[in-house]
Amino acid sequence: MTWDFEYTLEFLPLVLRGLVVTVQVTLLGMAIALVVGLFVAVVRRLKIPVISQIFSFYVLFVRGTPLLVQLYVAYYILPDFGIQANAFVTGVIVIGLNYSSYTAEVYRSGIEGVAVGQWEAAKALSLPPSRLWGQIILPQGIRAIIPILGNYLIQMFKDSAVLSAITVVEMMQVALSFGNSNYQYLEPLTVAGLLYVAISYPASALIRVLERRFATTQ
Amino acid sequence: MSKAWGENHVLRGLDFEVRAGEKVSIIGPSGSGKTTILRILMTLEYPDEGIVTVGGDPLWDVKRGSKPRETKQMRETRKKVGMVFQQFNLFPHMTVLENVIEAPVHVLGMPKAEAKERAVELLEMVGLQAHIGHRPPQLSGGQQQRVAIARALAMRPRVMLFDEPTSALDPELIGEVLGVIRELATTTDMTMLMVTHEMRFAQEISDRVVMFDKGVVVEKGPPEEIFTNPSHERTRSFLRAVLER
Amino acid sequence: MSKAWGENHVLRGLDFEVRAGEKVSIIGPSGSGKTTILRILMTLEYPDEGIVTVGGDPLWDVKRGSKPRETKQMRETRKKVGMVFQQFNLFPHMTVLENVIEAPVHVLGMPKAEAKERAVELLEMVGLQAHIGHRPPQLSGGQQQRVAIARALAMRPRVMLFDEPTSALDPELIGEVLGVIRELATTTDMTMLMVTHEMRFAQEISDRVVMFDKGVVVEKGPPEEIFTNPSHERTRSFLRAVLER
Amino acid sequence: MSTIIEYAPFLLQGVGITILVSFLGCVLAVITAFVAGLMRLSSHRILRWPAAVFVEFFRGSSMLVQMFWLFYALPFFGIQLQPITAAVIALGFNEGAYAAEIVRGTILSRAKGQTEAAIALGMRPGLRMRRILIPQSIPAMLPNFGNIFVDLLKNSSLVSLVTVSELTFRAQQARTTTGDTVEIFLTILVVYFILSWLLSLLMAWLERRFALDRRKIPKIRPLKSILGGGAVR
Amino acid sequence: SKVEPGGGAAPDTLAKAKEQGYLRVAIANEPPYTKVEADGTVTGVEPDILAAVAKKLGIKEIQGTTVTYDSMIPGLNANRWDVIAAGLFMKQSRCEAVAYAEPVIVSTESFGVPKGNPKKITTVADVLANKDLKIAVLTGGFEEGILKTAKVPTDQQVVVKDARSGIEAVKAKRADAFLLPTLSLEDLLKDDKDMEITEPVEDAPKTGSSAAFRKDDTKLQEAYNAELKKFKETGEFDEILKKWGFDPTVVKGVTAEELCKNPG
Ligand SMILES: Nc1ncnc2c1ncn2[C@@H]1O[C@H](COP(=O)(O)OP(=O)(O)OP(=O)(O)O)[C@@H](O)[C@H]1O
Ligand SMILES: Nc1ncnc2c1ncn2[C@@H]1O[C@H](COP(=O)(O)OP(=O)(O)OP(=O)(O)O)[C@@H](O)[C@H]1O
Ligand SMILES: [Mg+2]
Ligand SMILES: [Mg+2]
Repeated sequence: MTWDFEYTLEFLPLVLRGLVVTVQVTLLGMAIALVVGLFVAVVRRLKIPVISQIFSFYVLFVRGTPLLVQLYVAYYILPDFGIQANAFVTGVIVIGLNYSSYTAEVYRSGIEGVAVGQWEAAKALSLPPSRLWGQIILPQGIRAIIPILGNYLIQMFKDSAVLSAITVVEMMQVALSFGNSNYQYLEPLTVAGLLYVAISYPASALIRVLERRFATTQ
Repeated sequence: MSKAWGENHVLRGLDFEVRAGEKVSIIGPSGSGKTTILRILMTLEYPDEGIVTVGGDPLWDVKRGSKPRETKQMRETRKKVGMVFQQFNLFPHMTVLENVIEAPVHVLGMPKAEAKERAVELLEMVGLQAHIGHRPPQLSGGQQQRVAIARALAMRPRVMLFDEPTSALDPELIGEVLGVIRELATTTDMTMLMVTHEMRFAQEISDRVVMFDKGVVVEKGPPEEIFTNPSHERTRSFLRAVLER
Repeated sequence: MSKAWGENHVLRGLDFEVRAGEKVSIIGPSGSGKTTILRILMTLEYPDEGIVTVGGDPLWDVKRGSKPRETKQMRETRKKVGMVFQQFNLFPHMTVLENVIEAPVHVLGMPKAEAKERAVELLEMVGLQAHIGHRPPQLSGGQQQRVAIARALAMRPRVMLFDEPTSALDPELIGEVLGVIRELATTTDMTMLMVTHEMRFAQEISDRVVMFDKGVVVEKGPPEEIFTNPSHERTRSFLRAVLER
Repeated sequence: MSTIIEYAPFLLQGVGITILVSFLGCVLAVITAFVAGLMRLSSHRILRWPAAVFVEFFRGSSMLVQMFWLFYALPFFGIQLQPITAAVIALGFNEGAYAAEIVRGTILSRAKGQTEAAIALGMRPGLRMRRILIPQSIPAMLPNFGNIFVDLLKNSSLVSLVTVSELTFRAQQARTTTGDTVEIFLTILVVYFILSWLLSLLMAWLERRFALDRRKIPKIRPLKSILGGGAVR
Repeated sequence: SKVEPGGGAAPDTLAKAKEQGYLRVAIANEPPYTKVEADGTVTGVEPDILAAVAKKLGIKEIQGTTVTYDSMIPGLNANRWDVIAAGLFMKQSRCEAVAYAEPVIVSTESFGVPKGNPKKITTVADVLANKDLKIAVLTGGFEEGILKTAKVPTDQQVVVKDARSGIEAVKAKRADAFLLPTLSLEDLLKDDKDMEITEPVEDAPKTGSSAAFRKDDTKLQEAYNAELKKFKETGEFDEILKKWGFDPTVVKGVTAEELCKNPG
């Protein structure tokens, strides 16, 4: 095997620009996941007869189907129903909604992880719902799940490569398209792979530190 | 009043009354339903049927087979009841002072300054003036339980419920908490219901002791009688197991 | 012998001896290092310096500043020591019988049939013949602790260590475990070291009681002396706190 | 609907290949998980380090990159894997790397009290691992493995991008030929959902079957495995 | 090619294919060039010719793998398949990367546009003239090269993964037109009332394609060319072309060398 360094230098700037898009996708997607997930978690928790069940099914269904297929569906089918969005927007929304089904569960575990005693103490003191959620449950519940959400952020960073399948020009897609116009995948794919590790490994190490810090201060 | 968990009939046709200002200890073996009574009084659990009143106001009025819902009436009545839990259940992310003023300010609508003043008084009473700005995880178990007592008192409840307030504590720390409860019992006219395994203590502070087993009252009476001359075999064997070791 | 966790000097120049067959109770406030002594004897922890021998054979011989390694000698000596933990630590994936025969078969190399026979005897002794085929999670805490005792006995240790064997149990279940330990204490010539907060029980079965505080022995002597007429103020205050409530 | 009926045999074969690839991937993931997980628990650096690098590498990069790399780049190192083999390896190693952390974490979480009890009974490290820690960790690992398996099943759709002719791949082909995008994609979406549902039923059954304390597991938890997912990742 | 998979001496693919009885071929499932039937069999104009010529070379059958155009050459070089027969049009860079056989089809390019061609797109020059126009092309396809050579800005290009997606891109108004070989569009739009196909684009180069082999598979390429030459003489060749809607006469006399001069 020979490694073509000249070739590598040629595509490196492009791949790095793709990395910027990957990061954008991740941050925007995560923002959607965090907001929608919280909404879903709270609605499910409120146990509103039909609506909560629909949300539960939403979580179940999104989790039971592949991201790739969800992307295809959104990208190829939604326009038939008059929903227009380019690949980037479609990709960000789909990956955000996909992850919202996970974050909803994380929020739920955070809420449920708050000791029963805290709910009971609040009730014994007759605290109103706004104080119960705003001061007692959410501050404790969300604190505990920050590291988990961090892990999902990293996971999404890696999963965003799948968006290349609907031609979102993120890092993977850049590597592939550079590879195909030069008929050589080895170098761009290897570099892209290493860049993913180079970012996600330190990031998860950081999260492990956070996790330990959170664990000890609790 | 009755309560069952599935097939497990925890409380069976219970019927008893506590007079205003009375101090009552509830004793009995594990699983006999002691905690369940207190939790129903605190509305953390609902009875399957029966009526519960506090100071004349209805707290529960449940027909067999119906699942009761929280009413406004119930919420009002509940404010007269305070509870101290076995596991303290302080809010760990708030300071001691914030724990104590949280409910007076946000439930009773007391001005913050007034609530603070009262909280400091209460914390002095339980001997914790030095820890006002600390957070619960920095305190020992005994100190945490004393904060919990102060927090419950801050609502000026007419009835206080204690569920094994010392059983999560190290032996040496138990004394300080019992000291505070003893003080309360002798100096206030609050009604007190206490589940405890501290027999000597129960004997000392109670006006009445209720012995409980399998969801029914086995025996009740003044502490001297129950402890020195129990009339039921079940009480005798229970006391033997707990005391003579 | 000394042991420190960082700046926290848990054991400080400890020096004491237990004679073969002696029953010794260790008492003292929380955090005083009682558990640490037992864990060093069981080789679950290593001392920072000092020598520990069991039945004349060296278990630990550690110079200050060196980190000791497990030696063959130590492993042999360790087989003479058995331990019963506060949290039982039974193997949940094995039946009661399998728990008890596991070590004799796989460590001592005892034939399975023989190990079984002995296990059944031991389980009868602790009153669990009916539960031989059950798994630990199906048993009550008191039953689990009795299995743990049988499991430790199956290795025929010369020394048995008990670390608060009843403190994780419900009050009514404590009696059955203490009963088994009392039986062992009175009918065997095993050396026994027990950390406990059950003062009356310690008084009853011990040949000697050691009062411990902040990593040093405050006082030791026959139980009558320690409990009725302690010579140190620390012992007196500790006993007052624990007993008089 | 007519398209689906016409293409049903073609798509069903794809389902077969999806199941095959996922099954082989799961087997490889379990083997990988135990080998790498136990290596990471070893006290020898020579075992610990390679396992750590393996796990961090496969967890650190995208599965899609790994697949493309195995398929299009590995041949330049003289290794020519069949498409299915490359797919199974990417799925198995990637998910196995996650599962290795489950194996390690579960064993570690058991370790304290159980290890001490075993030491107190004179058991040596190997015996402790073999007789005590591994057997009792398996039931605790099952729910997490369930999540890994469902994940793996879903990720098997990615192998369509490296020419393995599984369900998603065939759906794409049928769609290209017929243009009936809506029918075809909605159909396979439902098929995947049913597959993960069946898989989670199977895992729930296994969990109950091997529970240490059967009373603690509710009788029916059909979709728990799909739901319980992720937190470990 | 820059590197060789396996690094060793060039393998004799012809001998190997004869021995194992099949040749591995990359296709795109884009009728009429290539097509996968509902039962999974591979057909289309290029695979049909490839299969016929391969038979003459003593290779019993061809085994198709459907891939996107962009992965065809990397996969060929990675030894994932032995030949590409997918309507992968010849152009300079490709001819440097792979060894083409003599052309079997010659094609024109057209735009697929909404009915009535509302944006009046007929030439590449039209696209350059209006910066708001968006043109769909296949990723790694010949047409992507056409736009690139004509210096059409990337934000005017909508890169899609397969031909069906290109049509859908236009319908979804993600693109205003889809640049594709005329015949491909005809096949895709044969039952479509919402779209139409423009006349062949005048300022697009004439293109053609044929089987492409690895650069070092010269032996196979030469043998194939020899058989192909003979095969072109037979009526069978014309029949296959006509069956798929191609005009056999336009291929006559066109050489790979000539088509390989196409820029891009
Ligand atoms: N939420 C619940 N669901 C099901 N069973 C319950 C629940 N809470 C309590 N029980 C059961 O009800 C019975 C009585 O419980 P309770 O806590 O009132 O007993 P207790 O007298 O307080 O015992 P202890 O001394 O151990 O605290 C027990 O058998 C217990 O297992
Ligand atoms: N692994 C450890 N790391 C750090 N500090 C420890 C560790 N184990 C024990 N300690 C500290 O050593 C001191 C003595 O602990 P030890 O468990 O021996 O006390 P104890 O007398 O058994 O107390 P208790 O009655 O609460 O069981 C305590 O301050 C404890 O916090
Ligand atoms: Mg209770
Ligand atoms: Mg201890």
